[in-house]
Amino acid sequence: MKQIYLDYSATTPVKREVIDTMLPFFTEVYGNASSIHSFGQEAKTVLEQSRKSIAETINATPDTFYFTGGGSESDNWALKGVMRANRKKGNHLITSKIEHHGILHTCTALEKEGFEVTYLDVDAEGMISLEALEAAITDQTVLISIMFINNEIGTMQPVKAIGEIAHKHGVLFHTDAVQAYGNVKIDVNAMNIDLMSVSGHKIYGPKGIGGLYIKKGIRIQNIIEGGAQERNRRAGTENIPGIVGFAKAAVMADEALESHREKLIYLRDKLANGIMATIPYAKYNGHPTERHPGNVNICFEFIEGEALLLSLNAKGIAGSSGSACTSGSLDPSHVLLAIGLPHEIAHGSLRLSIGDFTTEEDVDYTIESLKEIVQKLRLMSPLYDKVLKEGK
Amino acid sequence: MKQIYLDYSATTPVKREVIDTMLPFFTEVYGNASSIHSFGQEAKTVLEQSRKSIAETINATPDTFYFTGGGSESDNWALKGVMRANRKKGNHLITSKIEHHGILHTCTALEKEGFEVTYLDVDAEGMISLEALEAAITDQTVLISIMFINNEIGTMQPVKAIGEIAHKHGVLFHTDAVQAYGNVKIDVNAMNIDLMSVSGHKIYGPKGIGGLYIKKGIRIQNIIEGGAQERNRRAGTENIPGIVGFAKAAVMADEALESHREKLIYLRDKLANGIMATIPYAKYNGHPTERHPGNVNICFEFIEGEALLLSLNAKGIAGSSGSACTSGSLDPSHVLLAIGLPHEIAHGSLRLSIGDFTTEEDVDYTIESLKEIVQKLRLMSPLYDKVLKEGK
Amino acid sequence: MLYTEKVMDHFMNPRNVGEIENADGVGEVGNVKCGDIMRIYIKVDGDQIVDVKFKTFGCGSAIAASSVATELIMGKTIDEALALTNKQVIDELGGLPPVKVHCSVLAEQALKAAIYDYATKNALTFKGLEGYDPDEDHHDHDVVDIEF
Amino acid sequence: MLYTEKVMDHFMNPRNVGEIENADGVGEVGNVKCGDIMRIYIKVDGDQIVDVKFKTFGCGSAIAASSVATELIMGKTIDEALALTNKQVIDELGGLPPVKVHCSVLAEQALKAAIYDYATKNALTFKGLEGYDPDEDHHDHDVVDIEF
Ligand SMILES: Cc1ncc(COP(=O)(O)O)c(C=O)c1O
Ligand SMILES: Cc1ncc(COP(=O)(O)O)c(C=O)c1O
Repeated sequence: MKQIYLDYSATTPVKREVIDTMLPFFTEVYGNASSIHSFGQEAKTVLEQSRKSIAETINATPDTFYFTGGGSESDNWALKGVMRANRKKGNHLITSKIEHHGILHTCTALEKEGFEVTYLDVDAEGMISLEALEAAITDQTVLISIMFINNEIGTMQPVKAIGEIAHKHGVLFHTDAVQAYGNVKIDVNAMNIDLMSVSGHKIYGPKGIGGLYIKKGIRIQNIIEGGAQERNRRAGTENIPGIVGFAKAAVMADEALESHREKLIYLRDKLANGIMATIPYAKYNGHPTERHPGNVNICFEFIEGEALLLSLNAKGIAGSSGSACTSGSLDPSHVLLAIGLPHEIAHGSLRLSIGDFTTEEDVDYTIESLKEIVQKLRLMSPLYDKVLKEGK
Repeated sequence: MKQIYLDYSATTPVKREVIDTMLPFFTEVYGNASSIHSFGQEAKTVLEQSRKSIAETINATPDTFYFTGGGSESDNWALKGVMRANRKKGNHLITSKIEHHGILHTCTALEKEGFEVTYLDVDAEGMISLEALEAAITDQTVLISIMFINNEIGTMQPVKAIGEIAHKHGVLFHTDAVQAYGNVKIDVNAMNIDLMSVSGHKIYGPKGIGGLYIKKGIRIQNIIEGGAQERNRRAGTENIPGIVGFAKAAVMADEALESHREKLIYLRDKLANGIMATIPYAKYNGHPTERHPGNVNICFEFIEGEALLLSLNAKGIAGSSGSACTSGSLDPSHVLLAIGLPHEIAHGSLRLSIGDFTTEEDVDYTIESLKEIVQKLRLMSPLYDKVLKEGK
Repeated sequence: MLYTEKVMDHFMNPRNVGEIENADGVGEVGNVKCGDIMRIYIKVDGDQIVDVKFKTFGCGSAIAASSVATELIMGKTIDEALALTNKQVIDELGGLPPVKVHCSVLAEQALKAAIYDYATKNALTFKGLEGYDPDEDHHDHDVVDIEF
Repeated sequence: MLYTEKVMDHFMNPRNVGEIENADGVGEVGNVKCGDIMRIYIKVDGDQIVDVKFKTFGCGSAIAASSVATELIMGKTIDEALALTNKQVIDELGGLPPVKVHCSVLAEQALKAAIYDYATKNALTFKGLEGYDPDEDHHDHDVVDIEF
């Protein structure tokens, strides 16, 4: 059966060019980048080249970019590191209700340490309010952390304006750009970003490697102590193959950004429009224009997301859901609840995320399959009775 | 020029079989292991198989082994996680003066958080004293963290006896087994180990992947919060290629443990004896028998370690040094000072670590080269004058 | 795979889906908030269940559990049906992941609710319904979440 | 690479290694604790340095800096030699990593110490030695450590 992968927001395949760049570093240039012999110094050289390449894609200097073990570690580091290091300045952090759990669960942990966190609401399209943000700032506020692009509904926040407000009040601004990096052009300077989390496996690079941009001069504590790697800020033998692969993927993404976006937006709109035109009782979530180029998120009334995913999978289509049932949690996704969806609708959500290897046929086939599946599941659903009987 | 790698304790090349096992997971089975579609479920399956394989090598059940981003993260997690989660029980931690910085710097951070740390002395061969350990335990002691094998001088601690003492007093026992795993047989149950750090790149597996064994029932806080991966204990999209590679390397190491040890010990002794027999004013560091099968650590009087390393490197030989000068620090390695070496001798240390690809010719060539190099550097050294003039 | 082949078979080809017009008993458990609703219809002849159908809003295992439960009790006596446990449902499905065990409980409860409805309407009592409380909440999800 | 080719060349093939019997001035700086000791011998004729040799215990850049410093002052007048700065040593080496800059300072200081010795023995004064304190500690390592 043909396999159609529409879960690029969960993770991406590693591009051939990326693997080819990584391979020599497993078996040939395998030295520890901190060693002074040739094996080590060669590794050190490519380490610093990789850092430079990535820094350039976000208009940063190399000494502001630190490699980590992934987006979650970066999120934890940014928030815990900045809040703990700046206790003297204040104990207040502002974030939003729709952040990734890498941020939200870190906030919970910080609350247990005595920090105060404001969780901003979002509107029906997933946008925070700049007025509410500014109003939430107190003289205790140290950091604002607002994600660049939401992983579920794809909504893109006005990052530059958020940074402006932060800086006007002398507050630092972190953004979780794990979904944005490689999908929109990011300029940390022009966008007033002080700290930014990114991850390799979302941009056709390897898993287990990520990064944190930390503007110069920012006070931040370590979360992984030990050797002096990453200029004394993140211990652990450098994952050179991962770093080299991440850098290659980052440069490829940066170079092809425009065509990548155009392609994704075209397929995304085709997919979303196709579904909305053929399946009734469906709601397109997220912002109509300010959104991830490859993100489609739709709720189908009367049915549950996991059943939808399993049925799609049986037809070879890989999607994802903010459904609670996929995870065993009682509540549906906090993001869908935050945009005001009632539980029963939020349970029926489907995220299809498009990427560089998606084809027009994939999209057509998906629309067709989805129509059948939704109909089949609805006929099984006690909630659909009303519609059948009353025409609703 | 022939390249001779004698720095296996710093990091190892990835074995061909390991890479071959990893490759499909970059481009084919690339799904997110938390996704319910086939791409994800296949990843999930190999994730759990890998966990099981590794757990078996240490006689643990799979649900006690957690993947991390490396040995340093495991060390940080074990110490911070256990101490923070058990504040009610006490605030005291016991470790040794010769731990890796992943432990020592974590201890410093914990001291800043208000915990108390006892740093045990070691004897001239790098051994802690079991009596001193037991005497250091107070009713506040929560955790003992003593490394299995020291990374510089190779000394192996009496882990089982340490665990026995810990348990006798109701104290938890963590061991940093980054250098031991794959080089000695470890049985966490028989050895009374409650938590244990391991790392992939020291056993011919990939960099950027490690693990922490956590015995069931142990209270531990997370250091990386977010998604529910690793049973809610370590967030971040699972690094499947890294995990699969780590597991393959672990199984290979376990299966060949005996022959690996025999080979290493033979070459190690040949190298150490060869050097000691041909170069005067040299001191063999570490324990004569209880030591890493591949570790040779020797101090050469009158000369400095970095100069030695550079000269070796010029002859194609990659070694390592606990020398301060390699790192820009004023003091030589804390390990060499802890075993009581005076500064001037500790500065002239050389670690040569043997691994699976080391040959007998490598060893012969190294002995030969080292003799020349040491002589050349000594003739340049003002400290050697005495010897030349007085015959010392 | 997340689910056994048996679960997938019952999910993809559920038995006894639908409604029974003028059913003798109808039971519904679960709620939309939690994302599972199971409704079971039974037709009774004497003390025998001669027909059973279900409609389920819920995840794959909820649908599979409904399907298997209806299959297990088809043609059985009411007492036999009341003896059905969620354990049997799980076994028949070849196992369920821990977080999905509640689906089997729901199926057991939906069936009980249908029989209770039948009993109430016909003023009958069954030993198997002793202590049965139709308003109890049978949800026991574990809270686990992952997102990407 | 950690070091420039120039550094490596001077380290591998150091110029002017050795001692001068009956040197006119000998200067030694550094200490074993820090892992660098540099000793410079000079032979003076009139106001000219006609020979210079060194012995160094220390890292690659300490040896290279010693070598380059002796080369730079060979045949120079004492005043010219006193004008030598660690910056010139670094430039001549094509640069040094930040943590190794102190090696160039040591070379400058070892040379000053040798001239100071010569001056003291011969009761001479030089403008370039004004304010020179032979007991000052010139170490300025950064503390950075990595181990594996
Ligand atoms: C918005 C966002 N933040 C953080 C993460 C975590 O990144 P990683 O899986 O690399 O730890 C993800 C994806 O998993 C994400 O989508
Ligand atoms: C004893 C010991 N512990 C911890 C570590 C850290 O491991 P990693 O580099 O995988 O973070 C190392 C090696 O670097 C080590 O030798």
